[in-house]
Amino acid sequence: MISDLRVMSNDEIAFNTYEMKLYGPAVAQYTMPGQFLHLRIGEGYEHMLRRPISIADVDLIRNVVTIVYKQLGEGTAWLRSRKPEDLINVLGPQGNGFNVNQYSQEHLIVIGGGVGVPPLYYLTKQLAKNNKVTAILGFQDQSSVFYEEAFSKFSEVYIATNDGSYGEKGFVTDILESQQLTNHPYYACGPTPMLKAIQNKLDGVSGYLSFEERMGCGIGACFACVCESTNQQGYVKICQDGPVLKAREVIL
Amino acid sequence: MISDLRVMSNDEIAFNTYEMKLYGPAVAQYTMPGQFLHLRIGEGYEHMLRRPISIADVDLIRNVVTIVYKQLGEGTAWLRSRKPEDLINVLGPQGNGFNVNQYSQEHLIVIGGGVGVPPLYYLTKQLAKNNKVTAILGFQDQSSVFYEEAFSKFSEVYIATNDGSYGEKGFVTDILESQQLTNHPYYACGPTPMLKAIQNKLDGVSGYLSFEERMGCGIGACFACVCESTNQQGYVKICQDGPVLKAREVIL
Amino acid sequence: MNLNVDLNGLLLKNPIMPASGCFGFGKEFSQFYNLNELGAIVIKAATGEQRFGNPTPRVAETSGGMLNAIGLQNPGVEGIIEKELPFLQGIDSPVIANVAGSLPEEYVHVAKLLNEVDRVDALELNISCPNVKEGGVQFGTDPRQAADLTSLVKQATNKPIFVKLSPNVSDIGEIAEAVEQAGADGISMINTLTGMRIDLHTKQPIISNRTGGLSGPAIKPIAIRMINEVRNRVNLPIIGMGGVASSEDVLEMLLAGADAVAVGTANFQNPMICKEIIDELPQTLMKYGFQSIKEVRNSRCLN
Amino acid sequence: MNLNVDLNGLLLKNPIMPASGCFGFGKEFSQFYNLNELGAIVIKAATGEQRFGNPTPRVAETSGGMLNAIGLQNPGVEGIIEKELPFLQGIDSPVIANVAGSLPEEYVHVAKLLNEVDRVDALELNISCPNVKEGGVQFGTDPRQAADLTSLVKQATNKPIFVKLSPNVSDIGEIAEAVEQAGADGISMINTLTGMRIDLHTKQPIISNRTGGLSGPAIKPIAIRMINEVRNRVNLPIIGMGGVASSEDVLEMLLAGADAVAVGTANFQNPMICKEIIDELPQTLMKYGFQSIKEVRNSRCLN
Ligand SMILES: Cc1cc2nc3c(=O)[nH]c(=O)nc-3n(C[C@H](O)[C@H](O)[C@H](O)COP(=O)(O)OP(=O)(O)OC[C@H]3O[C@@H](n4cnc5c(N)ncnc54)[C@H](O)[C@@H]3O)c2cc1C
Ligand SMILES: Cc1cc2nc3c(=O)[nH]c(=O)nc-3n(C[C@H](O)[C@H](O)[C@H](O)COP(=O)(O)OP(=O)(O)OC[C@H]3O[C@@H](n4cnc5c(N)ncnc54)[C@H](O)[C@@H]3O)c2cc1C
Ligand SMILES: Cc1cc2nc3c(=O)[nH]c(=O)nc-3n(C[C@H](O)[C@H](O)[C@H](O)COP(=O)(O)O)c2cc1C
Ligand SMILES: Cc1cc2nc3c(=O)[nH]c(=O)nc-3n(C[C@H](O)[C@H](O)[C@H](O)COP(=O)(O)O)c2cc1C
Ligand code: FES
Ligand code: FES
Repeated sequence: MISDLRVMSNDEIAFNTYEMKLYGPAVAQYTMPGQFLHLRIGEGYEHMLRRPISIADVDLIRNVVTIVYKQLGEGTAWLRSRKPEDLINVLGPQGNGFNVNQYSQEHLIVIGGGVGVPPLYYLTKQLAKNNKVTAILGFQDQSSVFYEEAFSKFSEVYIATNDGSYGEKGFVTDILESQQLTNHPYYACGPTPMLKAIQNKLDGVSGYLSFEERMGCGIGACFACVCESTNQQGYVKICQDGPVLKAREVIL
Repeated sequence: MISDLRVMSNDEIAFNTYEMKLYGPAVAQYTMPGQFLHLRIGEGYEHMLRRPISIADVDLIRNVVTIVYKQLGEGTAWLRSRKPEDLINVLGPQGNGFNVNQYSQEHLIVIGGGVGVPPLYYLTKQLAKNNKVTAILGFQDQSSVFYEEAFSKFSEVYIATNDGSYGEKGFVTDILESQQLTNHPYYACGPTPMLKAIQNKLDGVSGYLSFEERMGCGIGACFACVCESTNQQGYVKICQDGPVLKAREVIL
Repeated sequence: MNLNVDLNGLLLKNPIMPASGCFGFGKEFSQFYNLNELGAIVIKAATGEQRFGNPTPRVAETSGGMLNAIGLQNPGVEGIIEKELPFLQGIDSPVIANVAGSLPEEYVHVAKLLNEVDRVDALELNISCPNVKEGGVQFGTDPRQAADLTSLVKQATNKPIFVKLSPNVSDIGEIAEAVEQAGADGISMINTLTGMRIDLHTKQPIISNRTGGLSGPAIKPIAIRMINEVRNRVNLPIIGMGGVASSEDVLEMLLAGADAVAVGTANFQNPMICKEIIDELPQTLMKYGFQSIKEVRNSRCLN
Repeated sequence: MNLNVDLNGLLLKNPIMPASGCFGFGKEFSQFYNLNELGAIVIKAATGEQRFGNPTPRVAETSGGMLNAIGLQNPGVEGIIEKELPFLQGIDSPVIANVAGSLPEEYVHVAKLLNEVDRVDALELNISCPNVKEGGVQFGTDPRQAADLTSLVKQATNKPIFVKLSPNVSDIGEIAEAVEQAGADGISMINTLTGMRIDLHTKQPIISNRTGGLSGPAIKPIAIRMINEVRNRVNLPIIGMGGVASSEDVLEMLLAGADAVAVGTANFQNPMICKEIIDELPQTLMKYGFQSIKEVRNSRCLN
């Protein structure tokens, strides 16, 4: 689905990290956490590729979607310069999100790193309806931390920072260890090295990972975002079969 | 000189024709009618070429410059979409303008066609201080007419439209003829066929023409805007030697 | 307005089609519009066996364009026939199958199998893929090899063959003449220009294949020039492509000498683009004084 | 940070210079900044006699770039020596004179006259201008002719010669190797890609020469690829160019294998660009972990 959503707000919530709220009738379809929006960048033809950004939260009553993004290159710089009332052309929701109905009355772990944290927020809100959730969120340093309070409304929260300037010093995997949380079904999103470390540490435990890959079309047509897989055809498309996949489905 | 000017207003004043007011300290330098501003278009690299637009009026007290442009292609479409408070990067004032001190107590004719009319307004205001000015302005049709009232404050005004929907039916040269204005020093700006017709009709009369040519640098460095000339080196650069040139200096 | 075009016997209801590799096998785009709207459907390259393509990253953005090095990932010609073509069964627009390979024998093998499939109306011989180590582009840079491959494949099939030319050559007209003489039914042009970007953080090429094919509006002036050059030297119908993103671009390409126009990269920016262009085309032609595609042909900008 | 570079004996205080034809003879840009800031100054092409160039329009905009067909308008080598070079007398940055011609004899003639001028520190042999009927690009598409011209000119001058390569070729590495063997002191690359645009109103090419040279950010990925290809085959210093518009672009080109970088089209969008890039370069290098130009060289992205 393609639609123009209207910017409501666009605020820095941590170092170089922005939270944008957008509204429009299309948001009514954004029900599955883990899906992403494929955002058109700029006007004219300078930016031919859209940018994938995860859904961080949805208010289905007011038709407002929240995204959280880190400013890295030209595309996210353009997002940052959007002002309230501006329109952004959105393709989505795309891809395969997190299955939230698989568990109930379970203790579930959500593990996020950096800009992998946002999609876990919408997920946690939904999981927490029927489960106990523990969130382990990793950031570079204190200035990068966001959404701790938001998560704490629905879950127990542990923060790790690389330099120890906030929360525990180290990686999310250190917290899994120190808090003895290595036996619960998990949901993880973050940079590939983090996903790898989690896959190793939680080998044998049932889990879902959300992957990143550079995308062309974002709809499954161009084969840009292919990852090697243990499935029958030997590969998955992150934009269509993913971004969320079973932990052992992808060969990292 | 390069400076960012701030948009004050940007209004449609005739069919597809917009008047934009910009302000900034740099405007203090915009004293010579006939010079142009070389405007940067868009952000990033989609538009590598600036667009030349004439100075239509200057308020030296409030540092406000007025330009009038017709929306034709992508560059002028971008101008049209500018809103108050936006900044536009301006290179200028560029080129050689109209000499306003050559005459006094004379009856002078200014002849403009379409978007050739704007620079003549700032010129007329200055010429009228010491001279009698008659303005002959040609437009496609009634909907394209602008600035008639503005000119009438400083000059006698005749309007010609191609289809006769307003003023006299025909070309500016028809008015020169019908009003017997073929013996006065003149200043003309408009499409090349109009300039040619004027050069023919007013052969032998002292006059200045303002020319248009596609430009690269706009500062005299790239040789994009060269016209054949009767001068010694055999050519002029419109951006540097022009846009205003003596009537017989250029071979049309 | 009647937008029909006749490409040497291949009839299209309008001159617009997606470019190979940018539209998969059609299924994903059918959620955005009815594929019957399209003049034709060009599907992703088929090779003899299944291919897994290059390591990722396979795409990178550039100013006004993108690089890609997918590396001809596809389920193989038999996989395409069994799993992908059935979806297009109900569509009445012609299907053009893009044929690739490492050796001439592979092209011939693929062409033979596709020749048996009713749902395939024409073949596009991809002698210009810059993203695979063997085959592909080398056939497209040498007139002799291009001609030999064309006649070999021509013998293997009854379907019309469009030979897809590489722009990474000194003289594209020479290649076009060679494949015309070798019996091609038409020409597709241009494929991507070989390009590269380096990631300043890692100091390595962004595309893991090092180089990739440059496409998008950035290359349109090169496409227009090459199409015009070939139009002036060859009589075959030309499917033009390279940076088309609007109905104005289509008109420009038709005036340069194309008979039909394919849209590639622009599908990624706007998945609706082919349908939007088709809808706008009559208005755009009229705006510039044309009452028909035929009138555009008569105004072609020839030498 | 020390930004010095040594191009085979030609010493620059920093690797940034304007590209030939985009900076005239320097005078106009001296109103924006002190030309002593520049690593070098490359002036507009000199031919044997004065040339008036092509009819206008000579430029057109394209997505992320532009077409130009100036047609080597210049006052002739003697005119340049008499009227243009004196202005650069007070500047301490080296001046590189761009040499063009229709026949080898014309190149030699121009080179001989420039050889006598102290203010000229090096020659750039333009064998790649796509906008003139004779000479120019044909020398740049055939390795043999490129080599022959290089050695002829080399014999006519003591100044270092940078041969400027055309990207409109199938194999640019082959040309680079040929001119290296013929005695070139360095390579400049890339010149413009031949392109075309058609005016939808007039149905004629926008550029009155029909085709023009495509430059600007649109071509940067092609320039990066070609520079990297040549870097992997040739040891000469390379002055890289093609679409550079920021200090990041400069770093990308250095990592691809260039030793210095020229900025062309971007001067039109922003006349201050060369100075801005020079000012930002140290910060940009540091941002990506480099303490010197030498460290960048050591991180070059070789095969
Ligand atoms: C499914 C998915 C969900 C994502 N969700 C978020 C999110 O919620 N918040 C957030 O900050 N980031 C998210 N990302 C990463 C985000 O897409 C990139 O940071 C962003 O595209 C960078 O664009 P840019 O123009 O600023 O950077 P540039 O480096 O200028 O981008 C150039 C090109 O590379 C691509 N690219 C660069 N980095 C990445 C990356 N890490 N992943 C995929 N493509 C990349 C861009 O899309 C673009 O095509 C997500 C990525 C994916 C695949
Ligand atoms: C000295 C001078 C003063 C001018 N003053 C005015 C003015 O006051 N008001 C006004 O409406 N127009 C004026 N013009 C014309 C104006 O520059 C063009 O209409 C404008 O550049 C079109 O840009 P575009 O992007 O909308 O059109 P496009 O056709 O998309 O432009 C593409 C390219 O062609 C160039 N171009 C197109 N038409 C012209 C033209 N007629 N002259 C020069 N370059 C052109 C553009 O600058 C651009 O580089 C002036 C031109 C010159 C040379
Ligand atoms: C992601 C991608 C994949 C492509 N795959 C193929 C392919 O399989 N076969 C082929 O002949 N061309 C392929 N191409 C080239 C396009 O068909 C087209 O020739 C080129 O992209 C220029 O058109 P554009 O600028 O509209 O994209 C591919 C292009 C892209 C961007
Ligand atoms: C208007 C213009 C004029 C040019 N004139 C010359 C020239 O006289 N000699 C030459 O070798 N290259 C000439 N070039 C090519 C540039 O020097 C440069 O190689 C090319 O534009 C690519 O760099 P860019 O993308 O930074 O512009 C010219 C380019 C432009 C845009
Ligand atoms: S991005 Fe095109 S298939 Fe995934
Ligand atoms: S526009 Fe460059 S010299 Fe006039």
